[in-house]
Amino acid sequence: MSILINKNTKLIVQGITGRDGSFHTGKMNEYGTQVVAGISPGKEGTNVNGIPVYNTVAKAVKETGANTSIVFVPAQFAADAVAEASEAGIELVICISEGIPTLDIIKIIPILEKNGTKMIGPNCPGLISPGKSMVGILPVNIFKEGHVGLISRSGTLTYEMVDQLTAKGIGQSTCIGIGGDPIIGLHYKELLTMFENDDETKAIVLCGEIGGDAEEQAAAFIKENITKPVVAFIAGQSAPPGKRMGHAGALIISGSGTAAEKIKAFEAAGVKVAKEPSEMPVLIAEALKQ
Amino acid sequence: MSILINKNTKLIVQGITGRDGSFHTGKMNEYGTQVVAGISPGKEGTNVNGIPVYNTVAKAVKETGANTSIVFVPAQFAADAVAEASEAGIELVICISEGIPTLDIIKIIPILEKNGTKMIGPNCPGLISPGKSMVGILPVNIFKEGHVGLISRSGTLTYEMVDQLTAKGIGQSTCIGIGGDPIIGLHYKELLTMFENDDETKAIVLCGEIGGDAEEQAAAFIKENITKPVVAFIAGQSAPPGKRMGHAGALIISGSGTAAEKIKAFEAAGVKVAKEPSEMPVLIAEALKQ
Amino acid sequence: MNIHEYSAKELFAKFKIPIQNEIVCSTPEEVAAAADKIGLPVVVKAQVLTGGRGKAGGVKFTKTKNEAIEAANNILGMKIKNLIVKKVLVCEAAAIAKEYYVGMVNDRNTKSVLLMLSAEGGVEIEEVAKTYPEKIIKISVNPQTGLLPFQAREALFNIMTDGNEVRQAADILVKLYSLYVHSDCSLAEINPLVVDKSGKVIALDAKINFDDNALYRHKAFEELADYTEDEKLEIDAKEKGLAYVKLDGEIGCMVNGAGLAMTTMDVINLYGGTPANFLDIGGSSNPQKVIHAMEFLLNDKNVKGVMINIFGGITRCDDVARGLIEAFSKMNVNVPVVIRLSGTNAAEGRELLKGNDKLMPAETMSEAAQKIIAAIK
Amino acid sequence: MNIHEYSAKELFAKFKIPIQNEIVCSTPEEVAAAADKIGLPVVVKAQVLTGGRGKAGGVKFTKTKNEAIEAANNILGMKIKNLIVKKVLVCEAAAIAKEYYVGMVNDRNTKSVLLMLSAEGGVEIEEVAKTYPEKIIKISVNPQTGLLPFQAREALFNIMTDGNEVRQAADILVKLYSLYVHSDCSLAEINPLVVDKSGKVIALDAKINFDDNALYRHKAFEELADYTEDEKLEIDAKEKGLAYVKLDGEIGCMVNGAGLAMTTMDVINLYGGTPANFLDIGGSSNPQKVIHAMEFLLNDKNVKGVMINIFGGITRCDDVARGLIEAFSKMNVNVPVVIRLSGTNAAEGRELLKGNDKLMPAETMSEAAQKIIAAIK
Repeated sequence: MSILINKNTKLIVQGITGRDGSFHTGKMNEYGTQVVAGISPGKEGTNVNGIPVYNTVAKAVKETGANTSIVFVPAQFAADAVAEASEAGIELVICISEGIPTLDIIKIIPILEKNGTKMIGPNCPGLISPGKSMVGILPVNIFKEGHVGLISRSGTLTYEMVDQLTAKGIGQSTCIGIGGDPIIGLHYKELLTMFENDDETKAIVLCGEIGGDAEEQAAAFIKENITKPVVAFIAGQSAPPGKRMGHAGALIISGSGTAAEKIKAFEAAGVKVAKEPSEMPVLIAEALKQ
Repeated sequence: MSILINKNTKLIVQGITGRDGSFHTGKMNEYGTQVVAGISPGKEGTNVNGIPVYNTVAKAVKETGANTSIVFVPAQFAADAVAEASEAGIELVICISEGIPTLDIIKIIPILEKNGTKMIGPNCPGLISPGKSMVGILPVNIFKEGHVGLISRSGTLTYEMVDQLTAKGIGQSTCIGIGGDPIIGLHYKELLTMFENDDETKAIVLCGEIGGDAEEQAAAFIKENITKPVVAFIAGQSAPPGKRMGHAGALIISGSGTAAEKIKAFEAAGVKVAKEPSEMPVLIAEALKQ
Repeated sequence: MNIHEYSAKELFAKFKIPIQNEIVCSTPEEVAAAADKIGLPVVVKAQVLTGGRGKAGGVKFTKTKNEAIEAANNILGMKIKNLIVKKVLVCEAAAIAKEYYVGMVNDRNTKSVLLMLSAEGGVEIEEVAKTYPEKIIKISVNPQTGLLPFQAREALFNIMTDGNEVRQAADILVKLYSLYVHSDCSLAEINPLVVDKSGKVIALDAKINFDDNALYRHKAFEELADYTEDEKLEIDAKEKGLAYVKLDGEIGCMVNGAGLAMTTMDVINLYGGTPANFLDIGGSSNPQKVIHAMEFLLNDKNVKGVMINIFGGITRCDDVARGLIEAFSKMNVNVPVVIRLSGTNAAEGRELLKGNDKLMPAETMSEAAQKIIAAIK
Repeated sequence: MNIHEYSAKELFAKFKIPIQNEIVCSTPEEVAAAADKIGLPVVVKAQVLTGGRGKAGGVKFTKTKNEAIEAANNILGMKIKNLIVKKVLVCEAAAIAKEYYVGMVNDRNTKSVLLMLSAEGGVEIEEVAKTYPEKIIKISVNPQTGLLPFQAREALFNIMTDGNEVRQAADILVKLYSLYVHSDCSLAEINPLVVDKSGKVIALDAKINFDDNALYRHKAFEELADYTEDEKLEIDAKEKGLAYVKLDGEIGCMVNGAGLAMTTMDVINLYGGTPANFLDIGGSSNPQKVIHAMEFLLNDKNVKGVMINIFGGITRCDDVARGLIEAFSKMNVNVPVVIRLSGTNAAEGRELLKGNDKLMPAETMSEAAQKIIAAIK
């Protein structure tokens, strides 16, 4: 098993003819992900590295039976692209695009809910089920098949964590970058539940950061619902209030959303928290032994 | 039986403290309709002729178990009032208000659909199940219990028809003024089906008028689905194109929506069409004899 | 309420829908100056609130300034379907590569704004709709999401193939929808929407109708109106609480209720008369309203007789009769008037009218129609 | 992006949200003239992009012109939370009967615009939220329908009882929501929303934040900005493709990725150092970007050393190393620099850096942090 994506994932790439879209399509294809179609309005009938291009997602889904989509279109058109995928019956949309206006995302949330579409991101690096499928912009060489599920709000921090795990021989079931924006699709709770129900996953890494109270909620949720060991890390312990730390969502407002509160919440819920990334493989190894 | 309203109808009046609202509340009450509450924001705790007033429909529904609402609020607030009723769980909303911007109605249609709320109107006189309940502004004295169901796009024309039927001893099961606006809630098809399924109804009067193609659609629908006799009348046979005849919906555009087309459609569907109102009781009496 | 092409285009510009360089003019001199400013060749287009300008000679392509002035001279003041042309629009001549039709309308059946598209642009769309209905793509817009760009693209790929054109046209449709809902339109059309030879998509014509019920939200639109004399009468009547439409016949009608008012016209027609108007006085027995209504009827020089048809519902017929008697006592009416009262307390009402020599009573609508037709012969 | 109260109020006026008679002033003379024009008494309010103006003495009620001038003299130029007051708003003094709080914010949990209401108006809402969370009513607005008037009324009846006040306040909320979505706000607050002694509901204060990601849709808002020097640096960095935030420490950081950049600061902190900034250079090995980034670090006079922390993902570490070497060869760097390379081809990257006397390599983040802390001691 694994969660969300696997060998049966049939992917379309929205914005396949763009620079990032075509580059990462190649990378995903190389990794073995089934990329079945690309979307680029007006370019139907052409192909990108042998992958057929369609004008609309609806047509692509009809012709190829795609169930997953990755969105590389520029920020101002990205929410529309997600909505298009959802209305076309795509079950899982991974939105890589960064800088999407928050209200654009808020406006499409009810469309996703109506259609039962899952969204990862926006402003995320995607996800990988090592050895099975990669949908995103992740550097596949650092990942290794195994039993740790990873959920993270950031990209390179995820790579750092994974690299450290892999270096210690600890493989991963699925690793998901959920995105650094304030409002995103699948969040800790949904993903924790999926990992809890995934046979292949034996322990879970949760990389949070400052801003909002999703980590506090996740902590309470873990205490009540998750039996598998979870180890957390929180980025931004030294960030001052009122300053946005790169990610649109990484912001301490009026003293709420601090790393200290989040760490406290995890510890109160019995979740170990790594002090720095290098401590993560140690804590995970301990957890896996138990 | 009867359709839509009966002795169990529990009605609230939105805009009960207005001139029309309070007047017609009195009339409905006198007729025996169970008026259980009125709505007038800020006047909660008071009452109108013994009927308790609430600030919101939600509160009124919660306290009284109302299932039907009639809306008397001014046109610019009327669509909001209908939406409020729908979201509060009201099953049937009768919207009397005239002059509501069409896009206001278009915007609330999905809310009604989501909640499964039926709407009659706007710009309608309401409906009556003689001897049971009246929800509207209808002159109750002209109606008589009986077996003819009546559906009409206009008010006084309905009265004219009913008066003629009653004068000939032909009573009615339920009479509904569906409203003169281009976009309205329940229309011919839904109501014809309800009458078809109503044991008490033995024949149906359909009073249409120029504009749109609802009558043409009704004719086709009757041919396929309605076994009870239907007699139609179409107002506006002498109306010229391009001129709006009072009702916002009564307009022949570019030669479509004419009375001639509608009459032709009914006759093609085997539906008799009265030449003038005085012919209606004759045709209905014949139909009832068969 | 309809507005002229040039007003619709100004609204287009406000919503950033691409239009041509163009100037509205009222005199040949202004047209000459506009042609200079825009640069020849130019198209001179009659501004009238009706279709079929082209067929009527109201649109001229002109290559020289003299041709433009001549076109202005011909078009300004001409009559198209009974409407006098008071203004022309001088437009840059487009190098048209393709023509499409796009429109939006409040649709009774889907209870939504309907987006309509056709590859048959530049021709009368009603004709296309009747002859080749399958050539018109219709998409119901969900009012909760509005028209999303991808939906516009999906629709457009039915009539276009080029991605660049589709992108521009989708952008125009999204903006047109925004204009439509923000301005409370009941119809908005671009016919033709053209692709010019450089690949640019432009609205070459513009037609907009506003929902009268929503005009209270758009006070600024009032000055865009250009009402005919008949429409001015209708608006004047509306302000007095009456729904009035002038027609061409001889028998003035005064009725309570729109459906009954139409039926009254029909019955007059059925018995060989001709209705002079549609007139709905609504549900009140207020004598002042009756006086206003009679003034509209009597100001119509064609009116030879009046038929009053009242169905007493909530308002009782005896009250209505009193109102009528009071109204008529104050007026100088020199044409025959037949009154038919029916419904609540009709008999009492008729009793009150008895002996009033100005007002002939009738028991039924048919009788009333026959009586007034006979009276004016 | 935050804007001043007076700019927010101008936006309120555009959306017909009732505000007081008020004039923004930059000098005591302007304040005197404004007091004359508005009529005494007036309130003189500091315009600064931070809360707590009142406590800091930045809001004065003045009964005479001299008092107004004195208040202006005191407030203009004063520092509130390190921000210099450059403008004041002179407002009509309201006869306040009741004060409420209303606000809207993009909410992470409900993934919607959250409407917040409290009967505790005029006080710091964050305090209320912490101490009495139950005193704040929260309503998630469905983005497909927007805030409907009846929903606003339902919400308001939780904190108000008078129908007339509720109607006015509901109208304000509906307009505020419209402003919010049309302007792409991320926060909009009226604190306090007051009922004056005549029963009129008015926005007495206004706070608006815009979503930076959506500013491209609102070019006109640019001129409403009033950035601090630090914020100007951030914007300058953004234009160069960098996410930079100046902090108070001594160790400049250059990192790829926001999460890793925060973690780098944390690790520096963990080992006893102080980060001078947050800096995310994104995913490229472009030497120009590195040069820009170093310029930001070195322009900060507090920076005594630099820690570069790169995780090579898609971009390989050897490419990154080449970029760094090229960049540093063009620059005059006079502080110690530690570079940690990890991820794809990290070993090759470190090999390339060997022998470069300007750049000390490190194998792990912890090692890099410890090395740079040692180097600047």
